[in-house]
Amino acid sequence: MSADRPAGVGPVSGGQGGEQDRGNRRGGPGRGRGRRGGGRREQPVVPDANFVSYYGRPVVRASPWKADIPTYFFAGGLAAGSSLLAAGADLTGRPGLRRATRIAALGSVGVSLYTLVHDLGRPARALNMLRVIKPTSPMSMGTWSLTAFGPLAGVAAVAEVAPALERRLPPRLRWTARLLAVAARPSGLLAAAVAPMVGTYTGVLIADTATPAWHEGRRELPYVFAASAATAAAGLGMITAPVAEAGPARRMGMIGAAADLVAEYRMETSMGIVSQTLREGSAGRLMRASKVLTLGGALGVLVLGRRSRVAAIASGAALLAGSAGTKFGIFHAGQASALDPRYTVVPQRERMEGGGSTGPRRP
Amino acid sequence: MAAAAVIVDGTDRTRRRFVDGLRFGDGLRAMGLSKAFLGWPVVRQLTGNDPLGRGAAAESKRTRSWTARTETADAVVKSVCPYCAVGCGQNVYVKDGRVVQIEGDPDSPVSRGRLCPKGSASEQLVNAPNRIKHVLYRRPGGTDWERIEAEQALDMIADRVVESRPRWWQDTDEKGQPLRRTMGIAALGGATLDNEENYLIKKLFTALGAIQIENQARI
Amino acid sequence: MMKLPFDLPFAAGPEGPAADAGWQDAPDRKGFFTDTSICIGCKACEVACKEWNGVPQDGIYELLGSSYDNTGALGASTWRHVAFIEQRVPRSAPVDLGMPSFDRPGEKHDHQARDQETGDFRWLMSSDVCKHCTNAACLDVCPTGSLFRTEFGTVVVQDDICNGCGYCVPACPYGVIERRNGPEGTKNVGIAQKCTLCYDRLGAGKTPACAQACPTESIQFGDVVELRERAAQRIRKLHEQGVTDARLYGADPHDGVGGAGAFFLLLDEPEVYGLPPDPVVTTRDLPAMWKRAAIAAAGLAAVAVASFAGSRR
Amino acid sequence: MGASFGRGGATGFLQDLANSDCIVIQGSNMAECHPVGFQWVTEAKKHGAKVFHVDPRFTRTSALADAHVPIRAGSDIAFLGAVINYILSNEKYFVEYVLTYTNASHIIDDDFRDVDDLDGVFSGYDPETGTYDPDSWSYADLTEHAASGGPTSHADEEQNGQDQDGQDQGGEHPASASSRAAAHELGGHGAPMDSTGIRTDETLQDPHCVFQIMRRHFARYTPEMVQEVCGVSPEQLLEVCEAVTANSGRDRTTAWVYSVGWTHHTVGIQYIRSACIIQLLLGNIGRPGGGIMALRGHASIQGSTDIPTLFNLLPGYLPMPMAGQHHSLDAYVESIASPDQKGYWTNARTYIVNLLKAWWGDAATEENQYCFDYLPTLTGDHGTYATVMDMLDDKIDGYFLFGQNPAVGSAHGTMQRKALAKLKWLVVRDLNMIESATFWKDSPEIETGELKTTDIDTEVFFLPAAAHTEKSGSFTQTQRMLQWHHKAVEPPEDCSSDLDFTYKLGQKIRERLAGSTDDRDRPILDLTWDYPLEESGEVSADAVLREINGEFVSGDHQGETLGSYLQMADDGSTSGGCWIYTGVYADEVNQAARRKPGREQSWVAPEWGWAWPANRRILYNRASADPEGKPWSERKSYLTWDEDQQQWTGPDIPDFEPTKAPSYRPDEGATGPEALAGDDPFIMQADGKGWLYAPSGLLDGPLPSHYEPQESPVSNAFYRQQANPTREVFPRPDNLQAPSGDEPGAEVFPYVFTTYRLTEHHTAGGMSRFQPYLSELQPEFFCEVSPQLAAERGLEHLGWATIVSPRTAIEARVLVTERMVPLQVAGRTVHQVGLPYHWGQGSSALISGDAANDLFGVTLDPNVHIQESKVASCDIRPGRRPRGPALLDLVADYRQRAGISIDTGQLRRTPDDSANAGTRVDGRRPENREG
Repeated sequence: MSADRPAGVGPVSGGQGGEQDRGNRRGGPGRGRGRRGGGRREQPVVPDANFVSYYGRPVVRASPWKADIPTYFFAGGLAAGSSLLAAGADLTGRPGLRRATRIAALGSVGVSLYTLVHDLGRPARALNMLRVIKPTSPMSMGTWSLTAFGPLAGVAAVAEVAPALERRLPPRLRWTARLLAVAARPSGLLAAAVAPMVGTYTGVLIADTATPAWHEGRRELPYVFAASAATAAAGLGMITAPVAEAGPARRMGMIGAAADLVAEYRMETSMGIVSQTLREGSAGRLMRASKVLTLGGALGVLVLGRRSRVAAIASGAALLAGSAGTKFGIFHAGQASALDPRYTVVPQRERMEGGGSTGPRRP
Repeated sequence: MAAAAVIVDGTDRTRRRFVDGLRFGDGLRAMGLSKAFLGWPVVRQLTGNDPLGRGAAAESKRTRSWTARTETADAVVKSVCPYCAVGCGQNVYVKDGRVVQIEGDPDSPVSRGRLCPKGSASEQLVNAPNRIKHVLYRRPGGTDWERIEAEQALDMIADRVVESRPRWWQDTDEKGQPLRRTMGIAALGGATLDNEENYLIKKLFTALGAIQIENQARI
Repeated sequence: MMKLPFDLPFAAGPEGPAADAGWQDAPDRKGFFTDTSICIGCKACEVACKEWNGVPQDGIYELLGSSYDNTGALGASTWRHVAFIEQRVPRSAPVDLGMPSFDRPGEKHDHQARDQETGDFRWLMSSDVCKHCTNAACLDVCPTGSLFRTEFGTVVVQDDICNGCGYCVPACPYGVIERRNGPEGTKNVGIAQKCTLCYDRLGAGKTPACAQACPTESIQFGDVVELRERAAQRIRKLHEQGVTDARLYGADPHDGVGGAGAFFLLLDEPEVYGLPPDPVVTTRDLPAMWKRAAIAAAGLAAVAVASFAGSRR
Repeated sequence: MGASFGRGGATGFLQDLANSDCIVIQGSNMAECHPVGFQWVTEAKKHGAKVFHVDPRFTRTSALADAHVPIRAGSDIAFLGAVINYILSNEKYFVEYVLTYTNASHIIDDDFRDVDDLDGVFSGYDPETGTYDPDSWSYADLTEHAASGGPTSHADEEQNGQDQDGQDQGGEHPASASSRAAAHELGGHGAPMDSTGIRTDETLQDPHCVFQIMRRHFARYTPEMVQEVCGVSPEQLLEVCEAVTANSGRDRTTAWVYSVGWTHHTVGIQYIRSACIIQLLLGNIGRPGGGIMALRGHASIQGSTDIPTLFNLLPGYLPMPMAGQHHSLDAYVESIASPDQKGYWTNARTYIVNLLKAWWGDAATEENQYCFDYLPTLTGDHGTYATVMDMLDDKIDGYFLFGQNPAVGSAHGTMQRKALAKLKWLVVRDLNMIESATFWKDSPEIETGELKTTDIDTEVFFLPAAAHTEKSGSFTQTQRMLQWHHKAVEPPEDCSSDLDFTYKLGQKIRERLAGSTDDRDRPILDLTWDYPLEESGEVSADAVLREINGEFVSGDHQGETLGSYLQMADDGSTSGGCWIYTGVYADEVNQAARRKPGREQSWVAPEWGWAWPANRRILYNRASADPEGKPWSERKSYLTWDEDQQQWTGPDIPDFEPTKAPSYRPDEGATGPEALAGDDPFIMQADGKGWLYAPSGLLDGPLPSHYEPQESPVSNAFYRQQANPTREVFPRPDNLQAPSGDEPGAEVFPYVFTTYRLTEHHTAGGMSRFQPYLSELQPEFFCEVSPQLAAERGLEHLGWATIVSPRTAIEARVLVTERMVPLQVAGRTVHQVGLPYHWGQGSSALISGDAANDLFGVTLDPNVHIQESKVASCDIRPGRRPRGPALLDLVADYRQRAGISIDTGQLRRTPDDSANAGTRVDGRRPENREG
């Protein structure tokens, strides 16, 4: 674009219009420049390409989701990882870890379901999610998984209070508590069977969109989310379970953290220009913090985890926060990438240049 | 209602609907619960031709009975767009004494059923919620409107015409040539008036001797 | 993974999207061909659409400063959107080598130094609408079945079903569908909204409101197969007349969405109009994603096992 | 067009544009203002037609045209004159057509002097009154005839014409001529004239023949001049010239489309005349794909001139009687048409008698001249602007506004609103609460402190009107076609139609005057006012249309409707309210309600609605055949003479006697329709010919000549006369004008602004700013400026700008756009500012903004009293306008800097030393209004 072009005449090219002052449809020329801030630490991996847009307006639409949805991702992962830990603890005879993780699984799946429903435009219609089973919809598959997972995790968690419950119930209802106690293990194991799905489908959920930062990360996102689920659950387990029983949680935390960092690195280096969105703005801050926390948490575990309850809590909290940071960071990167037409147009142009147009082919 | 123009569209209103895989459950339909169950899209998905639940299986009962309101209108009245002078034909759909849809009349050789944004917005023109539907009066020096009866307003206006007309009456000019007119009453009409309206306005005011009768054609 | 019906797991088969969605003896697929070369930017389509569908007024009354476009983009309350592009093009249209260009045509010229010759300047107008993709991401990802494929091969939101999960919004490669915001009491607030291709009118054998209103037949409605032929003819004719910029967008059944039910004749690159140059239905990649998810899930399970394995308290 | 062809309506119909091989849209933004009509231009384009758009702005019409020719607003005659010059000097005219169907060969009085001889005025100009004596413009023999006592009227400066000429009808008020001219131009008829004994020169060589006069007149309209005056390059001009000439002739036709971009000028009528001349020279009138399409702006603007609510007209383009001149029915009739001339206007007596019979029924008899003296008479300009000034001078009590919003829609909004505040009572009938009804509480003058709500003593009645779906009636659209709209629903609550209101008001007034013995009340008491009512209690529109059509009052067919105006008699045995509409209720059928689908009839679609006259769709269609009655070409065949059946045949109703053979020649001394020869296609004209040169009927010249707009930053390049020397000026302290051209102070208002409509809105917004769906599409008032002007004045895209004229200052959001092109005119750059005029200041509409029309002053075209509201001078500066009294200070400061006095720009004849024009105050003010 020639520099002397008066502001606001015709469609603009260049990185304008990322700033959306009044929602997606507003913006454009004369409304302030976008986020091409100088002074960022990281320089773009891919140099700015000139591109054309319609008054700097987005091509794809950012999701209408707010904090509910990354919370839902985070809580879902936490629930999944916790129920896996719970099953292991159950099978390996770690009642403290079992109890903590079973309750964590229930609590976080509760948060997960709550945020999912809360985010709906029409929460009263939440049950419509169960009208159909759609393999083409990760949200549908996920909802069904949660629907299966939730009660199972619930039974397992409630069973932790079965003895106390039994004492309080009137005699004619005590059988329920006994039944609960009997059902606890199978429920917990079944929940753990569903859990890996619960922990990873959210990665598919956001990857299965036209949001550039999410779709471009589709190869790694399931891994990132699975790893993140593991670190979160491990972190919480370390916080809530007795140090003595928390060995598996520590191990899970370390493996998860390592996997998380590797997967994130791979993701960032495979996304082309869109990876900028993981480095800039609030997403960049979150991702950087998340890496530091995850790494720090893992190191904490490695060095101090087993020795000190305080250290365990600190490391666990770091892992937990790192996981949350990952989910929130990726979420924000996606939103930002949708608002800036560059991230939609440039990769598509490159694709067309590289391999011609896309036919209906397998990726 | 103008009888001449009312054309009620008698075409078949039933929409073509397609089998969605529910037939197998015919025998069970007697039971409400099973009906509800069989109506569950998941079941339709699993038993019909739409395993992925993206079409027939996902259709709701309300969608199935969704009908264009032009189909359920009581009458279709032939009209003409009131905006510009192209004179596009309009079909006005009426239901329960209310205009429910206005769209282009494909019969018109001038417009061939098409309308511009203004013509397309004419339903909003006639059904505007902010349209003033009552007679309002502002008295001299008044700071707000007052509501008065339509008949009262007409009487007041007639009184004022009858009063102002002689006050500004001119019988002849200074040379004694007949003028036979009043200069105290003027009118300005929009060009969305019907010919018949213009005719009566011109006729009445000319008979009253008022000559400053103008319209938008001059503007 | 579950057994999938086609080579392309979630893509429509050769019989078209309606048949794929369980409609037997479906009528011919319906769609729009929007010929922007004869669009006069009157916005009758926007108004006729809103009037018929009861779509509320969109946003606040404010000038956007984007030529004569004050509705900005397609959205929950704008189902037809007319784009206005003012541009200066080189005097003689360059031969289109089919090479993509990131530069806006003519930009390299210092237009202000050039004289103000007419003909160099042009004002493009284009009425955008939901593409009613053959493989529609919004529909695919909808968890409630609110978005469904009609017997006409179109993609429609069922207002009584949608719970406003918002998933369809980022899924759409064109940024068409949106969850409606607004004060309590706004019609269909909180749920996803977009063009229905006037599903109710189609059922009554009528033309969709926008196409019916369009003064210059820039918006043409009909059977997609026939519209594609018409579009191809129009392109040929325009190319003969020297309008080498003319191109079709969305008419190719082999593109990333399997061809659009509503396609366009454009006079410049798609992104000039705010359209993605090479849209792909995201669910094209979904089987691969599920595969990776399965591996990741297995990995997660393995991590869990490993965490316990060989450990003694 | 009346002066050129005989009738003022569009010559063809919209669908016929599809048959054009070339379409020039000038003075119209058709795609934006008539989008649905534009489909026929699109059709033509599909068939390969070339489309040009000549306009100051690059609009949505330009976007679809093959070429846009940017032109300085107000310079169209210079451009069109150059096209004429090209046609003449390159011999591109259609020889046979021109020779037979136009007055090219007619010899003009040798006293005629052209503008070039007299430095910008034609012969006969009186600088005192600013009017012409058109005697020297007439056909050679006629002048002698007139001198010997013929009926050709001429304007006189004083009212004493009666004595001066020794003829009863010889003198008339200056404005009376204009009221007739208005009749001609707004849709009426050719001027009266004796058509016997016109001298001609078929070789077109006589220096006094029309053809040679035109040649000389237009010789100065060169490409260089066009460049200088219009800012249009010679290449662009040539492109248009070549296209229109290449696409005219036997086998091809070109159409010209105009709208208010032409009429809203002080020389608006001459703009149209220029196009008429081109189309006559190229043989494009009366032929398919040809013609001049006048695009009217509103649903029934054609109808409201046909059946006029206009001060100077009666239904059917009959003039209102003038005091002194039309003292009797006979005198009235004679002034309309010479009894010796050709054509259908010789039946004027029939038309007026039928009107009087329709109005006064049995009271109208032969003995009392059919109540002719019940008609009030005129003494000057009583048009809307004159009326508003009368209001300001406390001369008017009451004002009715029927669906009109002058506070926003009329020029000089401040004057309009202040006038409303002077009324005793005001009746506003509208769908919405328009600004003209709420001026007393939220007008800009309240804000500036010029008006105070509690001091405004105007009683205001707001009566809600019925929408078009809530009443039956007919609109006459742009191609003279009446279409009936049927009532679909009852009007809600107090809403009522203007028809019903007028009827009931009439009843109430008659009740109050009943029993009066005062003569002045006879017209209202004798008025036929007994219409049948509908079931709803509303008056029957159908019955009113039937009265307009007319019926047999007595005789064998008593009570039956007339089938055609040819059935009308002048002896009181028939009646009819508007002769040109007679036939619309033929056979007791409302023909306007006919709706045979277009696809079920020929492309002309004669069975859809009803077009005046006599359902003819292309006027003067006799000219679609050659003099022998054969088609000019197969491709352009329309009406042809069928020798076997001895009649004209074709898809349309012949605009000609259907059985008059091409070879017919009238007897010596024949008059009226019989005097029309078989090759006289312009049957309303006094000589049956299309007028390249208008020997009478116009007040500002027989040929179009370029004048600058009332306010213009450049001097007239053609001669010293700056603006139309006959324009109607109003030197008043509240109507100040900017200096123009080289006058000192002109640089204070250096820019040209022009106003226009947008597709998304309707005129003053009464029917669009109240609807969300339209308001959101164009929500705010804006101005359009070029990037260069933005840079020059520091205007920012989407920022605010204040636009200042000598009347007021308004603010608008800025759109910087390359669609606005600075033009090189007279060696300098002229910037234009575009302002859509839909917004007004008020509190009732969904969107509001300053009104562009507030910037204009009032200066009128002399012929039709239409204001110049398409172009004027302004300044533009960044930022919002001052609030309150500071606004007045700003404007006062501008006036002072520009040295504006009450006489600035108000001298009709530009003085020799134009530098003094701004300050010259010498004796008599050029006031041209009486009373």
